[in-house]
Amino acid sequence: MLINQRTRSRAAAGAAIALSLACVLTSCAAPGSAPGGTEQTEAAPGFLAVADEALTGTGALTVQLDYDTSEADGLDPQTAQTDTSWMIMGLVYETLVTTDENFEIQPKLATSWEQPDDTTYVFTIDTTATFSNGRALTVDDVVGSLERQVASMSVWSGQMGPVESIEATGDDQVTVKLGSPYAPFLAALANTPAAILPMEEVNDGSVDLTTTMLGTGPYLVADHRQDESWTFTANPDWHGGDNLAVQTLELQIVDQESTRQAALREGSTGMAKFVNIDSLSQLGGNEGLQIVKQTQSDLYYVLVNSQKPDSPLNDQDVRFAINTAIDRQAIADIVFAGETTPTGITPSNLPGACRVDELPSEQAAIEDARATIEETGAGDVELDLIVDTSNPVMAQIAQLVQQQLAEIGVTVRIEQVDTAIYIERVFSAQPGDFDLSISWFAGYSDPSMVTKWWNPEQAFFNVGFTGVHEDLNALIAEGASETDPDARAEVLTELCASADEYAEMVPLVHRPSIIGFDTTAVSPTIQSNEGYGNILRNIADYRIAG
Amino acid sequence: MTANAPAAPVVSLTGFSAEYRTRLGVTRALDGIDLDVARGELLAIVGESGSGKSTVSQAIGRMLPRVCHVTSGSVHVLGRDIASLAPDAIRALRRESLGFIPQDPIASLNPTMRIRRQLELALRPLGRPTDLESLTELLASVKILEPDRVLRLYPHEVSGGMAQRIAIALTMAREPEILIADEPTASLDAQVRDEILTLIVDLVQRSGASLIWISHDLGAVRRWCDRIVVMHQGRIVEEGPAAQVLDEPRADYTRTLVAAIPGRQDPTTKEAE
Amino acid sequence: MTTYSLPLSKRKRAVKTRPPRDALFIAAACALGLIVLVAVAAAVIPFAGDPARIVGPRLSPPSAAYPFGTDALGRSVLARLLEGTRTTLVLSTLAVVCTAVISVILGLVAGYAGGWAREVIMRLSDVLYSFPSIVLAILIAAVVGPGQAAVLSSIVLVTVPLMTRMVSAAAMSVAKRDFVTTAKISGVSAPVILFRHLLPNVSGTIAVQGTYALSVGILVEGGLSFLGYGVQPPRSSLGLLIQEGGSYMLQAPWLLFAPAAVLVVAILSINLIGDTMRDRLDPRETRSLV
Amino acid sequence: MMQILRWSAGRVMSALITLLGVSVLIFVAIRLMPGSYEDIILGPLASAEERQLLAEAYGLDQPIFVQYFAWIGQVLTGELGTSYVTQSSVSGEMLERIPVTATLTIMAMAVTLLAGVPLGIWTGVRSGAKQGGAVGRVVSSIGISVPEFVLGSIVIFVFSQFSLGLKVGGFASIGTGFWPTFQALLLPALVLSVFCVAATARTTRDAVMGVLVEPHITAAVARGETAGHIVRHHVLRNAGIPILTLLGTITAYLLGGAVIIETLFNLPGLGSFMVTGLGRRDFAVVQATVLFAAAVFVVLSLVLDLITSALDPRVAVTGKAGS
Amino acid sequence: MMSASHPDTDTAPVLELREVSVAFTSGAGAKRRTVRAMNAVTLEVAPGETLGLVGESGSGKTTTASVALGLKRPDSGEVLLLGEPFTRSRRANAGKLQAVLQHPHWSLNPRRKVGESVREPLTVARRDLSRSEQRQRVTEMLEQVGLNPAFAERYPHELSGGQRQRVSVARALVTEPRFIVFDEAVSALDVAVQMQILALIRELQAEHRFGALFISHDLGAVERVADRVAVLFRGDLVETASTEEFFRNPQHPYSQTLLEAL
Repeated sequence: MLINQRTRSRAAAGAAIALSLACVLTSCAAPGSAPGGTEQTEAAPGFLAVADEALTGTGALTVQLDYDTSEADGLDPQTAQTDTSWMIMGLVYETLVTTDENFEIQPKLATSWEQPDDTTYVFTIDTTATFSNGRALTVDDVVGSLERQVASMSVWSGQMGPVESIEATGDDQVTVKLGSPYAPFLAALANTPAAILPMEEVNDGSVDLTTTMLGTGPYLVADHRQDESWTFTANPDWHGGDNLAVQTLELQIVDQESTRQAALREGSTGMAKFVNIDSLSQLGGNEGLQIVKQTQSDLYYVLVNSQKPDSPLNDQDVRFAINTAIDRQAIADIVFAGETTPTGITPSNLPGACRVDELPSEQAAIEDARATIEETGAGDVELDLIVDTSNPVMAQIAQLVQQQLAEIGVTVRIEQVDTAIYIERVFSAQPGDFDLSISWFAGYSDPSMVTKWWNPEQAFFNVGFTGVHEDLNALIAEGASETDPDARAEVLTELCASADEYAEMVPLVHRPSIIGFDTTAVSPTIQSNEGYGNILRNIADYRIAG
Repeated sequence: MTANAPAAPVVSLTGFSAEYRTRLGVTRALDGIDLDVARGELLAIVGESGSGKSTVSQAIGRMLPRVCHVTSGSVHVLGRDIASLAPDAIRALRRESLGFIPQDPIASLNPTMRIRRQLELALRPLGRPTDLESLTELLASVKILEPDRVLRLYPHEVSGGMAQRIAIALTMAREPEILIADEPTASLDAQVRDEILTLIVDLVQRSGASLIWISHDLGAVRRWCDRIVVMHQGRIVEEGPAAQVLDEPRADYTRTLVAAIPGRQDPTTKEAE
Repeated sequence: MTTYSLPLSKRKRAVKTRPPRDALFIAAACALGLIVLVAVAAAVIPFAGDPARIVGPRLSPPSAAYPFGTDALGRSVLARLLEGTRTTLVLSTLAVVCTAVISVILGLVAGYAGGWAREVIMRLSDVLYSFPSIVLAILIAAVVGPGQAAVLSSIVLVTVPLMTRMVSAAAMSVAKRDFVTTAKISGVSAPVILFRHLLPNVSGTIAVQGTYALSVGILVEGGLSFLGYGVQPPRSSLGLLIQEGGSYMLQAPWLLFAPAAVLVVAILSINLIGDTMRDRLDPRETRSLV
Repeated sequence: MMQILRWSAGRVMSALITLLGVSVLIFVAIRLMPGSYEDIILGPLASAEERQLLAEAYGLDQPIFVQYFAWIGQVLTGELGTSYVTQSSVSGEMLERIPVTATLTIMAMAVTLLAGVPLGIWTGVRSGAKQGGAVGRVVSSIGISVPEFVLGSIVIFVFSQFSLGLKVGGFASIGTGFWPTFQALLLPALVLSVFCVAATARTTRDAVMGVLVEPHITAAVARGETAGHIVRHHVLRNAGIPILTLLGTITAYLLGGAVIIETLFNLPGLGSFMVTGLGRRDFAVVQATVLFAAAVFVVLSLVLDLITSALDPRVAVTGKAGS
Repeated sequence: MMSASHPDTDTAPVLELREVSVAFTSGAGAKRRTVRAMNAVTLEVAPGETLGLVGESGSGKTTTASVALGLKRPDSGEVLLLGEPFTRSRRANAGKLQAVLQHPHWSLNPRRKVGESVREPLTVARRDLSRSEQRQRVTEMLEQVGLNPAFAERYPHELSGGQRQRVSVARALVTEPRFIVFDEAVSALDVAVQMQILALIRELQAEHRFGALFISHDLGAVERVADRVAVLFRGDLVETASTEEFFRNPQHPYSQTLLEAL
C-alpha cells in the first residue's frame, strides 16, 4: 500500500509523531547526505575545537561513553586491551611522553630526552611531579614501571620493542637500551599501558592495582559503578598546575546510541561519544550543539580464515580474489556516508603510511577474480561471515561485503552472534571456527606498531586464522627498526603489498569517532587525529562555559 | 377474558409480544399477551418451561435480557407505561412498588459477603434501620430460628430454604405493592417447599399486595391461588378461577397438563399402567 | 410399542439470520488479510524488487522511485518491509501452531488425568512461566544458535505455559460433564476420550488463546531482534526494521513508522479477531448497567 | 485459620518445587550457551593456560552437579556469590539495582491501577451500550499491540527533541533523593504502563461483564439499586479475582521482563543487569537475578492466592474458586 | 435381606453391594469433617427388576451410583457386577453396564452428531459388528425410544431436553447391557416429559430384561417406575420394601416424613 507524501503528513497530524515529521519537513534534517560527506573546517591546524581561553569558570562536566572498561586485571593499565580502558586510566596515570595533533612526541613526565645512538634513550624525569597520595615521583618508579611492563608478556610488552636494559643513571635520569633500532619505541611509551605506576606502594603491597588507581595524573577516582558511571575530581597538587577548569568529571555509560543523542539534545550531558555516522547529520541541526568527526587510526578489517582445514580459503589465490572483489571506497560511501576513508595495513592518517590505491588488490581486475573463483570451484561452497551484535555497523559492512563477493560468484551467509560466542569462535578456537568475519582494532600512533598484528607469533590473537609468512615477518621487523623516514616508507609500502597478497587480514576503512558537545556547557580542545582512541586527551585544557 | 375488577388493575399487559434474537436465530417468546392483575389478587401463571411465563414476569419489572426485544404491545404497572419510564423512575418503581423472589435463593445472594453485610447494604438505601437488633427481628419475622448465627454466615453456608427466607425478608421489608415470585420453590427440598409457600402467601395477604406466582407445580397452585393463567408457546390458552381451570379444564392443552400431575395428588390410588 | 404423540412444544425452526455485523471484526479481518496477501504476493512476484539489493542513495525520502524511501544502505524499504512482514508472520504463525500442539496435549492430559500427572505438568509450566521471558528467549537463541530456529523456539517456550494452563482449566471443566462419564463407563480408552470428547469442546479456548499467542509471538520476535538475537541479516523482520529505524528517527522517520505501523495494525487486528472469536465460540449473555 | 494454613502449606510446597525447577533450568541453560565467561573477560589475546587458570579459580571445571549443589548450598545461606566481571558481591550489586526496578514497577503499577482498572470497569459496565464496547475494545487492543521498543524509541525522541519538561537521560540522578529519581523514572514508567493499562483494562472489562450477568446482580437490579451502588459493593468484590491474578502476572513481568525499557532509557535496573550479565556469561549474576525474579513471581502468586481466598470464601473451603 | 448369590445365572442378581462403606474428608484442621457417604450398604438388583433408591440431597445417592458404576472404589465392602468384582480396566465390563445421568444439557457431546454418540458404546463392546451394522442398530434404538431415526444426523443443541434424554436412553440400551443406573435421569425435565421417559424405561425393561438402579429424590417418579424401593438417610440404608408395600405403609420414621411431604 503506497503511502504518498501528502496523505502521510495529513494522517499523522496531531500525534507526537507529527511533531517529528513537521521537523523533517522544515529542514531540521539534511536530506539524504550524498557521498563525499560533510566537509569540516578545523578550528586550528590539527584541532577540531580549541578551548576558549577567555572562559575562566570552573565546574563539572558530564561525558557519555558507549561502554565501560572491563579488563581481566581490573584497573591495572599495563594489561589493558581496549581504547576506552586506556582513556579512563589515562585520566589518573601519566606516561613519560605523549603525542600531539601531528603524532609528534611531546614531553610529559619526561621533561626531555636524548638519543645518543639509535638504540639508547636517556630521559630526564620531572621529579616535581607527585602521586596523588602526596609522594614525589622518583626514577625508581619509572624504572620499576617499565621493567614490570616489559616482563608482563602482555599485548603492550610486544609493542615496547626489543628492550634490553632500563637503569636509573642519575637521581632524575633514566637510560633505556634496546637490542636493535626500534622506531615506534617513543610512540609505544606514549600510551597508558606504559604509564608510570607508584612502584613503591605496589612493591610494599599497600596498593592493589587491580582495584585502585594511584597516579600522577590530573584526576582522582571519586566513585565507580561498573557499567554505569565514573566520577573523577581534580587532583589539587597535580604537577601540571591546579587551575583545571573541569573540577568534577562524570563519565556515564549509556550503550543506546539514540539515548546518548537524546541526552545531548536535552542538555543532561555536556559531551558524548557516538559510533553511528548519522549522528553527525542528526544532531547537526540543533543550535548550541557542535558535532565533530575525529579521524582515528583505528580500522575495520575483514578476517579471511586460511587455517580452517579443507576450506577454499586455504588457497591464497582465492583469498586474493576475495580481497580484489571488496570495494573499500563503496563501503566508506554507503555504510559511512563518505565520512571515512579507505586504508591499507598502516593507518592512512599516520605519517609514512602506504597508499591505498597502490595496493595490488585495488589494481587487480574483478574479471580475473571471478575467473579464479570459477577455476577453483570456490563458488559452490557457502562461506559463513560472522559478526558481533555489539556494534550494528559490523552487520551493515557484512551485508555490503556479501553483495560485493556475490559479484564474483562467492556465496556468503551472515551470522550475527553475541560477543562471547564471537570471541570463542574467532579467537579462542584453534583453528578458527569461521570462514570470514569483520572486526576492528586500534591503529596506534606509529604506522609500524599496527603491522605487528600481521605476525601471528607476536600478535597471538590471530594464530587461529592467519598463516606465518617469513618474508612478511621480515618486512614487519625491518619496518619497525628502520629509523630513516623515507627508507621506512618504502619498506611499509612493500609490507602493505605483501600482506595484501596473503589477504588473511584485509584492512577496509578507518573507524570514525564522532564527538558531540554542548557549547553552552563546555569549550573543549579536540585533536583532528587521534591514535589511541582517547577523546579526552586534552581534558586539562578544557574550559567550562556558562 | 375475566370481568374487569372494579379498581384499576395494578398490572396490565395489552397485546404484549416479544422475541429472542440470538446468533442461532430468532425465536418468538410471547405472542399477544393480554393480562390484568387486580390489587391484592393471588394470580398463578403455569405452563411448561419455554412457554413464556418467565418472560412475562421479567417484562413487568422491565428486566428483559438484552437479547429479548419487545415487538408490540405495552406493560402498565400502577397505571404507568414502564417502557416510557426514565432509568431512575424505573429504579424507583422497582425499589418502592415491585418485589421479586428469586428461583435460586442462594445464587441471588453475593457469594463473597456475609448475610448481615448484604442486608445492611440492601436496606440502607431505603432508610430502613440496619442495626443488629432490627435485623434479627426481621429474620425472626420470616421464622428463621437462630437469626444471630445466620447473620454471620456466608451464602454458601446456608441451606436453600434458609436463603429463600432471607430473600423473602429482604423483599417484604420494602412492603411492595406487587410481588413476583418466579418458581420460588423449584430448587428446594420437598418438606421445605410448603413452609416457604405458606410464608409467602401469609405475608402477601397481610400486606394486601398482589402476588404473581410463576410455577409448573399445579398441586401447590391449586391450594393457594385465586386465579390461574395457563400459557403454552407464548400464548395464554386458558384463564379463570383456580378450581374451575383445574377441575373442568376447557383448553385441551390444560387437560394434558392436569393429567400429567403425578399420583402424589392422591397418594392412595396408583395410576393404572 | 406405542410412540407418544403428545404435541411437545416444537422448537420453531430457527431462522438462520446473518451473525450480527461486528464492524471491528470486519475491519480487523480485512486489515490482516491485506497484510498477509501483500506480503505473500511479494514472495511470488517481487514487484518491489530484491530486498537485499542496493537501489539508490541511502536514507532518501519516499518518492516515486522508492515508494517507501531507502534505508541506511540504500535498499528499498518497501521491499524489506514486505520480506520482513512475511518473515515475522510466518515465524509467529509456525511458532503458534507448535505451541498449540504442545499445549493441547499437555493441557488435555493435565485436565483429564489429574493427580500426579497434572501436578508435574503444572509445575513444569510454572517453572517456564515464572522465568523472566526475555532471558528465556535469549538463552534459547544462544543455545539453538541465532536465526529463525531461535525465534521459533523462543516464542514457543514463552507462550506454551499460559496456553497449557488455559487448556487444562477448560479440559478439567469439560471432563466433569456427563457425556465424558458415560464414555468412561462404555469402556472408551483415555486417548480416545481426550481427542474425541475433550478436544472439540476446548477448541474454543484453543482458538482464542491461539490468537493471543500469535500477538505475543510477534512481540517476542520484535524484542529478540531488538536485542540482536533474532533474524539474521540480510533477511529482515519487523522487529529488526523497527530497531534499525529507531536510530534514524529524525533523519528518516519513514524507516521506523512504516514497519511500526504494519506491526501495530497486525497485532491489533489479531487481538480484535481473538476477542470476536471468543465471543462467538462461547457466547455469553451481556448486561449493561447504564 | 488452621485450615488456611494447611491449604497454603500445599501451595508453598509447590512454589518451592517451582523455584527449584527454575534454579536447575537457569544453571544448566547458561552452561549450555556457547561462548564462555573466560572468552569475554580474558579477551581475544588470552592463552589456553590463562583460560584454564581462570576456570579453576571459579570452579567451573568441576562436574556440573557438583557446581550446582555448591551454588544452591550458598544461595540457601543467603550468599549469592561474586560477579566474575566486577569481583564485587552479587547481592551488593543487586541491592543497588533493585530499588530502581522496584520504583519503576511501583510507579507503573500505580498508573495501571489508577487508569487500567477504572477504564475496565467503565467499559465493562457499559459493554451493552453501542459505543462503550467498540471504543473500549479498540483502545485496550492498541495498548497491547504497541511494542515497548517502538513506543520507547518514539517517546525518547520526542521528549529530547522538544523539551517537554521530562528528561530522558536523567538516569544519573537515581538514588540522589526522591524527587530526581521520580522524575528520572516517570517517563519509562509511563511507557511501561501503556501495555499494563491496556491488559488490565481488557481483563477487568471481561471480569466485570462476567459478574454482571450473575443472579445476585439481577437480584440487586430488581431491588432498584443504583448502578454505582451495585458496582461499588457487588461487582468489584466478585470481579476482583481475575483482576488480581492478572496484576500478579503484570508485576512479575515488570520486575523481570522490562529489560527493553531499561536498555532504552539506560536505567541501571535488575532487567538490564540480568541481560548484560548474560552477555558476559557472568554465571553468578545471571543465576542470582533470574532466581530472584522467579522468587518474586512465585511469592506474588502465593500472596494473590491468599487474597483471592479471602475475597471468595468458597475457595477456602473447596480449594478451588467456586466460579 | 437377600440370601447368598444364586448359582442360576438367569435369576442371579445383576448387581450386588455387600457392606459397602465410603467416607469423604473435606476441609482441614479445625473445620476438618469426615462425611460418611455410605455405611455398610448392602443391596441387590435382580435382572429385569428396577430398584428405586430415594433420599435427600447429601444422603449418599450419588456416591452409591458411582460405586455401582465402578467409577469409585469403596473404602470397604464388596461390589459385584454379574457376580464379578470390578477390575482395574473398564474395557472388561464394556457393554455390560450403562448409565443415564441427570443433566440433559450435558448428557451428549455438543460437537458430535447424535447418531455417533449413540453408536459409541458399540465401537468398544461390539467390534464384531461392521460400521453399517452398528448404524443399523442405532436406527433401531432411536425408533425404540420414540425418536425419528433422522435425528441421528442432528446435533444435540437442535434437540429439546426430553429428546436429548431419550437419546441417552438409546445410547444406554444400544449394547443391551445387563445393568443400567438411572441417576436423577428425569429430575431436570418437565412433569409431562418425565412421565413419557419413565413409561419408556418400564417398557424397554420389560422387553430387554436389564436390571436397573433408579436413583431420585422425587418419590413420584420412583413410584411410577420402581419394583422395589430402598431409602438412604445420611449414608444408612434405612428401609427396603416393594413399591406397593412402601407407599402403603412405610416402616421407618424418615420414610414416613418423606411420604407426608408429597
